[in-house]
Amino acid sequence: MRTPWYDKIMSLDKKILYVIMFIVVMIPLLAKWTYNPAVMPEVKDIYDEIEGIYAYNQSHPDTPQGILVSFDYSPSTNAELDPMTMSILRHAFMRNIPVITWSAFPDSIDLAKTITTYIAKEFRAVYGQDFVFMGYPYPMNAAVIAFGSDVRNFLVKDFYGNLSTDLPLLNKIYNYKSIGLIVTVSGTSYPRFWVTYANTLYGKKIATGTTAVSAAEFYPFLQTDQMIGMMGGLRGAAEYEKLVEALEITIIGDDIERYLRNLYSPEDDFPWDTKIFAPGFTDEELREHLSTRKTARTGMASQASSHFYVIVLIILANLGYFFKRRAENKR
Amino acid sequence: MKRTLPLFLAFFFGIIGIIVQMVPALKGLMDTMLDWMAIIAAFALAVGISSLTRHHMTKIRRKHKDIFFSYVTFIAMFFMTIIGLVGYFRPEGALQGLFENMYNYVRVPLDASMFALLAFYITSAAYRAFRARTWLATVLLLAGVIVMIGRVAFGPFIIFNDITAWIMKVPTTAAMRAVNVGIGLGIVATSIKIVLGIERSYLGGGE
Amino acid sequence: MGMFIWMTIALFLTLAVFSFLFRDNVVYKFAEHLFVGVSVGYTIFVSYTNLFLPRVWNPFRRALGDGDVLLAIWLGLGIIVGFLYFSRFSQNWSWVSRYPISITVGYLTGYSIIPSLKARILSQLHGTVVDPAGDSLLNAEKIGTFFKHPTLHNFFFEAMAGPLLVFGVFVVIVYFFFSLKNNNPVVRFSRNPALVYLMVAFGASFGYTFMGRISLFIGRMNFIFHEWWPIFKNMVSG
Amino acid sequence: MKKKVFVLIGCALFFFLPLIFAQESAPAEFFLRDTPNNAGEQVELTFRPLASPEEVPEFLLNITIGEKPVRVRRLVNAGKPVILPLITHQAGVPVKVEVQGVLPDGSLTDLGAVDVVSKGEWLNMNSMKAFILGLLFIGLIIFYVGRAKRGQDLFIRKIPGLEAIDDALGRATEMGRPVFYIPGTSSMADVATLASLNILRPVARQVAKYETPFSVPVKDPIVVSVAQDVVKEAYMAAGRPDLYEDGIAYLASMGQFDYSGAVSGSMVREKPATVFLLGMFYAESLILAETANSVGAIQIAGTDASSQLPFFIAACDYTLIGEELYAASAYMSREPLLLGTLKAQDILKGILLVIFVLAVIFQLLGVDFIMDSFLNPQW
Repeated sequence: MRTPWYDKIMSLDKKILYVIMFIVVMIPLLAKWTYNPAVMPEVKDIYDEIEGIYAYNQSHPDTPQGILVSFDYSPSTNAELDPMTMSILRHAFMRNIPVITWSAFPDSIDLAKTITTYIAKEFRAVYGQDFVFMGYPYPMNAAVIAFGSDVRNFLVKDFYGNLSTDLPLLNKIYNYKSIGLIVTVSGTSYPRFWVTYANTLYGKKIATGTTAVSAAEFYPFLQTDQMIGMMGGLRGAAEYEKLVEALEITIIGDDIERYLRNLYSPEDDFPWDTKIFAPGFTDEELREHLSTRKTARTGMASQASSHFYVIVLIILANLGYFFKRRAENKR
Repeated sequence: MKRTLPLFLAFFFGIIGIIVQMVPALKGLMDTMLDWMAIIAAFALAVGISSLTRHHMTKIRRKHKDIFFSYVTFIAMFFMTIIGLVGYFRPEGALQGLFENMYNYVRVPLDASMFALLAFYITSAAYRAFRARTWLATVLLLAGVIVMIGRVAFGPFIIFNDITAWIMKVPTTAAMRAVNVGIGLGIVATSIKIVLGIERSYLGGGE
Repeated sequence: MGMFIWMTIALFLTLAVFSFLFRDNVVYKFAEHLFVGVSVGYTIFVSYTNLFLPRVWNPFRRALGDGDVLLAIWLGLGIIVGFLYFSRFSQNWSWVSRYPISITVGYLTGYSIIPSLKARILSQLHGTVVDPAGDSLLNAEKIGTFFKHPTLHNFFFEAMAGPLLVFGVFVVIVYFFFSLKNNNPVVRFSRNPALVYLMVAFGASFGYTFMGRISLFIGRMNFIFHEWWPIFKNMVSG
Repeated sequence: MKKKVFVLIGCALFFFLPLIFAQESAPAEFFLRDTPNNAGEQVELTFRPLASPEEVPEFLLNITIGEKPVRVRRLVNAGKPVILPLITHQAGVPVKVEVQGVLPDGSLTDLGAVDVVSKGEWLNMNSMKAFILGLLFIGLIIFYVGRAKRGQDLFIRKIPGLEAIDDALGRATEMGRPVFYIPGTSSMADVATLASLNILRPVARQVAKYETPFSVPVKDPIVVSVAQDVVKEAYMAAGRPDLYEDGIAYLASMGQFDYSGAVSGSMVREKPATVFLLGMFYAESLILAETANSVGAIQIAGTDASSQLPFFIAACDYTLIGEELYAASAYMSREPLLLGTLKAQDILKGILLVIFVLAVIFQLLGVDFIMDSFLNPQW
């Protein structure tokens, strides 16, 4: 006797499910499909806040405000959180906003340094003047409090061993007065810590990027305005990416590849420090820099297709179940 | 000695555990107790590793067909410990870098990949569990599917976003809170049973 | 080059783990046993450098050196208690290891009582009577908002959210009574609503986590295709 | 008549008095107090700026803690009150704070100083309510245990997951395949681990009786020793010490995912017929449950990690939800002592539920009394 179709569906081998799952995730990733998300207000708020800092800096060129980006995540959650820090940094560097970064965990120092310089390079940002990387401030709460008065006293040296007092950026921006926004990107409960210290104590604005799993935990802070905005999971990252891309098109134009290619010329007397990053892009790097502009949205495309795959599976399983039961009832 | 003294110790230190929370001035005692916990954990670790070793030794002694893999575990363990400790005491040598590479390129990818298996397991679990067998299973199914759509909603599906937010905010919070209250009572009841010596399974059994 | 070799090892191990989805095989077995070994070795290293040295050995030596007799006695006592653990290696004396165990169990359980009562019971119930801002969850004003602007959003998010939350907590707590018979009217009344709440919660949490789990896999694939592959291609073409 | 005039004048004075003082309001209001309910390791400064940020944009706090040199802290006037914790590390340390206002032109004005000595308290009032609740619980337990000892029958409703244990073990015996018992992946610090070890005992005894192969892979070194003891005694109690060996409960590995990798590996190789997943679990819960399912095992799960419950519900045959895990040892052993505590737990739950309902009703009427005095964890 032939097995009826519904029995086949009901006893589908898991391996088949896995293979299709693999394909469903891989196709969007390799074909670089992008998912076009609707931008949620909590993500738009972060964008608007940074644009606000830009507007402020235009009218106060002598006393600019900067942003502090805290890499509060370890490499285990980087799939979701890297795109967020990248987009935020791109936005800030594009708008010439001074950027200070650091990492909250010793094992994310490398990650924070790499991403900071990676993005800085795209916009010819000068170390010490446009951005600084402070490494791993320990203990963290002392560093956060030190920002209330003068962070140069606490973080005497930056990650590369320069004296903080030698860095032009830190001489302009050394306490909360000149920090327009604090961005904490984290898969842990660190944002809570930032709210207690920087927001409650010093009234600073906090924006958060967090994993999809932890996002629900932080919604109450948005309601009470203790956080001005939040990017939740890959989806939040995709939304921010979309906003930054739109801005990039208005400022730089459509052809990012050409922009990057011509950014550094051989006769350039750009005051870089090759220890921070080497000028120029190889073809491979160029492609990578272009593709990281879409990481979250390609990821989201995989994400969305996998969700719909599972929903189709569930429907299929239920159809099988339904018909099987009907057949049994007839018998 | 075998039974009464351990029960008394559990009672005595249980009371201390309560007291250090009620009397803030005894913070020093609390720190000492934490040190004790760390010390006991350090010694327990040695015993635990001997258990792991014995597990694999038995396999080797019995010429189990996986004998080769037990050697893999042993060698990896000793190698990692030795390069770690030598690198720690002699940071100028090359071993510290090797240790870091072993961590970053062996342990981290294994950890992340094992974690990533969940992407597949969660699919097959959903396929199996989300079937409308009873009306309650249907409720489970609907809630799950709605939230899954809501998480990636775009275009006309954006309404699912709001529904997801509501489901997470109201019924989910309510149920999880109630479950937590029950768990809290269970924890406290079990703790009291142990401190009072009513429950003694952890000492191997009753009598 | 050295970097590439290490990354290729990482790639191989990643694929080895994924091969387990299809069947248990030699490659997975190797990866699994290697993982256990490396991980235990790492734990030994971390416990020695981050636990034993700074928490046990150094303070003890320092206390002896500084002549801080009281602290030295306390720590010494702890070390003796910890040493009793080694009695497990003997057949006849293994019961001595119950002493450190009952000290650990006793202290940790005693310690858990008050935080559990506070965090899991009192504050959960308190949070169900009033929200964090101090407003009552059964709030006539919010219901009023709905009547002023009768939209679906206001109905579900404002007017009904609080009452449904309170009701849900109540029925689910009742569902978990162990000593009430099933024909008790309160139990009969609350059984079905409680099950609905629980099932919605479990289904929704499952769906909610789905996204994060897929991200993990995407992360691994990003490693292969965006980190390892470019280097590999460079090596082959260059 | 005169009386009334006096009362009126008195009222007027009372009414205007604050206004008179308000006239010469300082730019800021601040006081220092010992943080209550701690060991004296910190004091706190409450600082309320009264002047607007335009008038006084910043304040300087000169903080002296003990004999340490003065620390200057700049406080930006955000118009919001600020509570600043000052760490003293121990009791009996004098703390002094002098405050200066920085005017827009950069000049400083002294606003006075406050001081306090940190002290440790002998009673943590913040935990008082929980403590009293705990005492009540102990009282109830003693009372009901007494009743149970006197032989009163205590009814406990059926818990399906626990009813299934016997069948599941029987099935393993019939199929001649092993039983796996995973006591969670946490340490002794989680009471759920202890609850799981309490269930291990009757399970191990049954397994010994049926002579089924048994395996207890553990993640924590302390839990291993306890599990070994529990299994050993259970085999003795079942009269089968000959079947016992130390390798039944063993340390499989010590990290989260290496443990789950190792355990999934042994599951696939040894093909258990029954898998128990009881205790505290984290993200690995689904790896273990799905692997067990794929080898065709019956899974009986239970955890108090509410975030992992959905996965067990979806993947396992039977799930003990939250407190059912804690009730299990009483339920299975039917020992009067344990049943008595279960009864006491229910009574306490009933009391809490009544208080909760009353608090909700009174809150609706605008009376905070019940909520504040019974449910608010703060004193």
